[in-house]
Amino acid sequence: MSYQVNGHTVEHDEEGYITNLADWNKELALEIARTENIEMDDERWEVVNFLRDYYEEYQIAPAVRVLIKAIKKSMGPEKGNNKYMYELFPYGPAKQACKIAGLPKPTGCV
Amino acid sequence: MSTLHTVNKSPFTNTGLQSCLDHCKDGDAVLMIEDGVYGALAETVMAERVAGRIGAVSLYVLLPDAAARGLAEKRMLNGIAGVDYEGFVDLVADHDRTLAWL
Amino acid sequence: MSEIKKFLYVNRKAPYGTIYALESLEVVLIGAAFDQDVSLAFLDDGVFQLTRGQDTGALGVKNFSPTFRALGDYDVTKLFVERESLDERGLSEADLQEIMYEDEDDGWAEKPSIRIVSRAEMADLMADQDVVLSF
Amino acid sequence: MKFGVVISEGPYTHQAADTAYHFVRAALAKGHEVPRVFFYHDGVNVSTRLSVPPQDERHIQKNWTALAKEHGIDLVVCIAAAQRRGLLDENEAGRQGKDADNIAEGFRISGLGQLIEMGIQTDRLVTFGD
Repeated sequence: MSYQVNGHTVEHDEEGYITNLADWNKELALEIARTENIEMDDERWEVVNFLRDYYEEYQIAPAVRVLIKAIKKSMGPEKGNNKYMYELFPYGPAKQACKIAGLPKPTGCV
Repeated sequence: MSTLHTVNKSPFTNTGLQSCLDHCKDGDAVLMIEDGVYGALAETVMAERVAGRIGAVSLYVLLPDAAARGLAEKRMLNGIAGVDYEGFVDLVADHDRTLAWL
Repeated sequence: MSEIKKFLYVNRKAPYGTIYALESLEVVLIGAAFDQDVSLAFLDDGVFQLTRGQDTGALGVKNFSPTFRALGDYDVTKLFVERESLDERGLSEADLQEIMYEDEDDGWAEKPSIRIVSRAEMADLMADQDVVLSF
Repeated sequence: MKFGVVISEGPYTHQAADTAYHFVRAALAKGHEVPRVFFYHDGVNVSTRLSVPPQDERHIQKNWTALAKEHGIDLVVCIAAAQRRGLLDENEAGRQGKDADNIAEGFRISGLGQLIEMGIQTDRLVTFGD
């Protein structure tokens, strides 16, 4: 299973998470978003970029509540809440936004 | 309020027993299991340090593990009590928490 | 789940040689969602988990030391490090990475999560727990 | 009293799974409850139903399966540790696109939250490992 971007083939797993995290680029993110029926706009890019920065700094994809708290702190309470996040990513920011951001699949441990 | 400490490593290859003895408080219990039972031996380089805590701390050895290793009770330090698995269970129940020195 | 218990994670092993340090951290991150009173203890070789300058690039193994710095976001803010264990290994507090948390109740003021304690204080901490998980 | 048990080392290499087994049997015999045993680190390897020890050795997995069945013990295998080490139930095998599963009867794969929950809900937690 793979995404096709600009003539390149990028492998992904059963659920659409890319196999090799180094394969990520913005065009790929747009392609993943398309398969998730999500139109990427500035607000969604803001979250995706935030996730990538968080992963770069801490080497983990944050839990949803941590993501929302962190966004609340950096972007204010009107964006740092569940309702806003689920409006942007209806199937859940952890699942969809992480997939588009090219982060590892959340282990779903709880 | 007291703690049961379990030690499962030989004190001759691992600092677990030493660290446990350094951190257990008077009234605590230390149970040596698995390869930890070698810590109960008399006449070793560890014996003095272990014997020094007997009295303030209750020391136990898990007998099935000692027997498996051919460790006769007469080779052990005086003041270390032997328990079987039922005794292990009682020690866990009788102390407020169990801390494993892995 | 109204009862709040005191959980202590005891870390006595160095990172990378075995998986215990990493899988301990994974429990801490998941456990944070349960709103218990969480403390982390670093003693013996466990203090090596927090040293600065870890670079796993040549191993092809993930460097998880930056993840400790995310613990504040998970409301895990009590990392107790034993002074004697540092001394015995030729380390001082300056050899450890800086781990801060932001106190939401104090205008997001930055505060250090690492607390250096004596061996006796570490023993007191251990004796004051409901549940102890060893790694 | 309610005991929670953690097994964090693999079978046959290390004694942890054996010691834990004898401990749990003794606890049950004395009238205590052991609602759950949690398998973590290499301890997850206890749960494979594909192990075939020689006939004159104890069968660690079968012993646990039988004990759990007799006493209603919830044998939980950590999903994150299991996935790393190739332990999958039918459901996970499908989700991960694998062609086989290998979890023995009586064991179930679940999250680390089950470990924390066990710590909250039991009176004592005992760890067997390396």
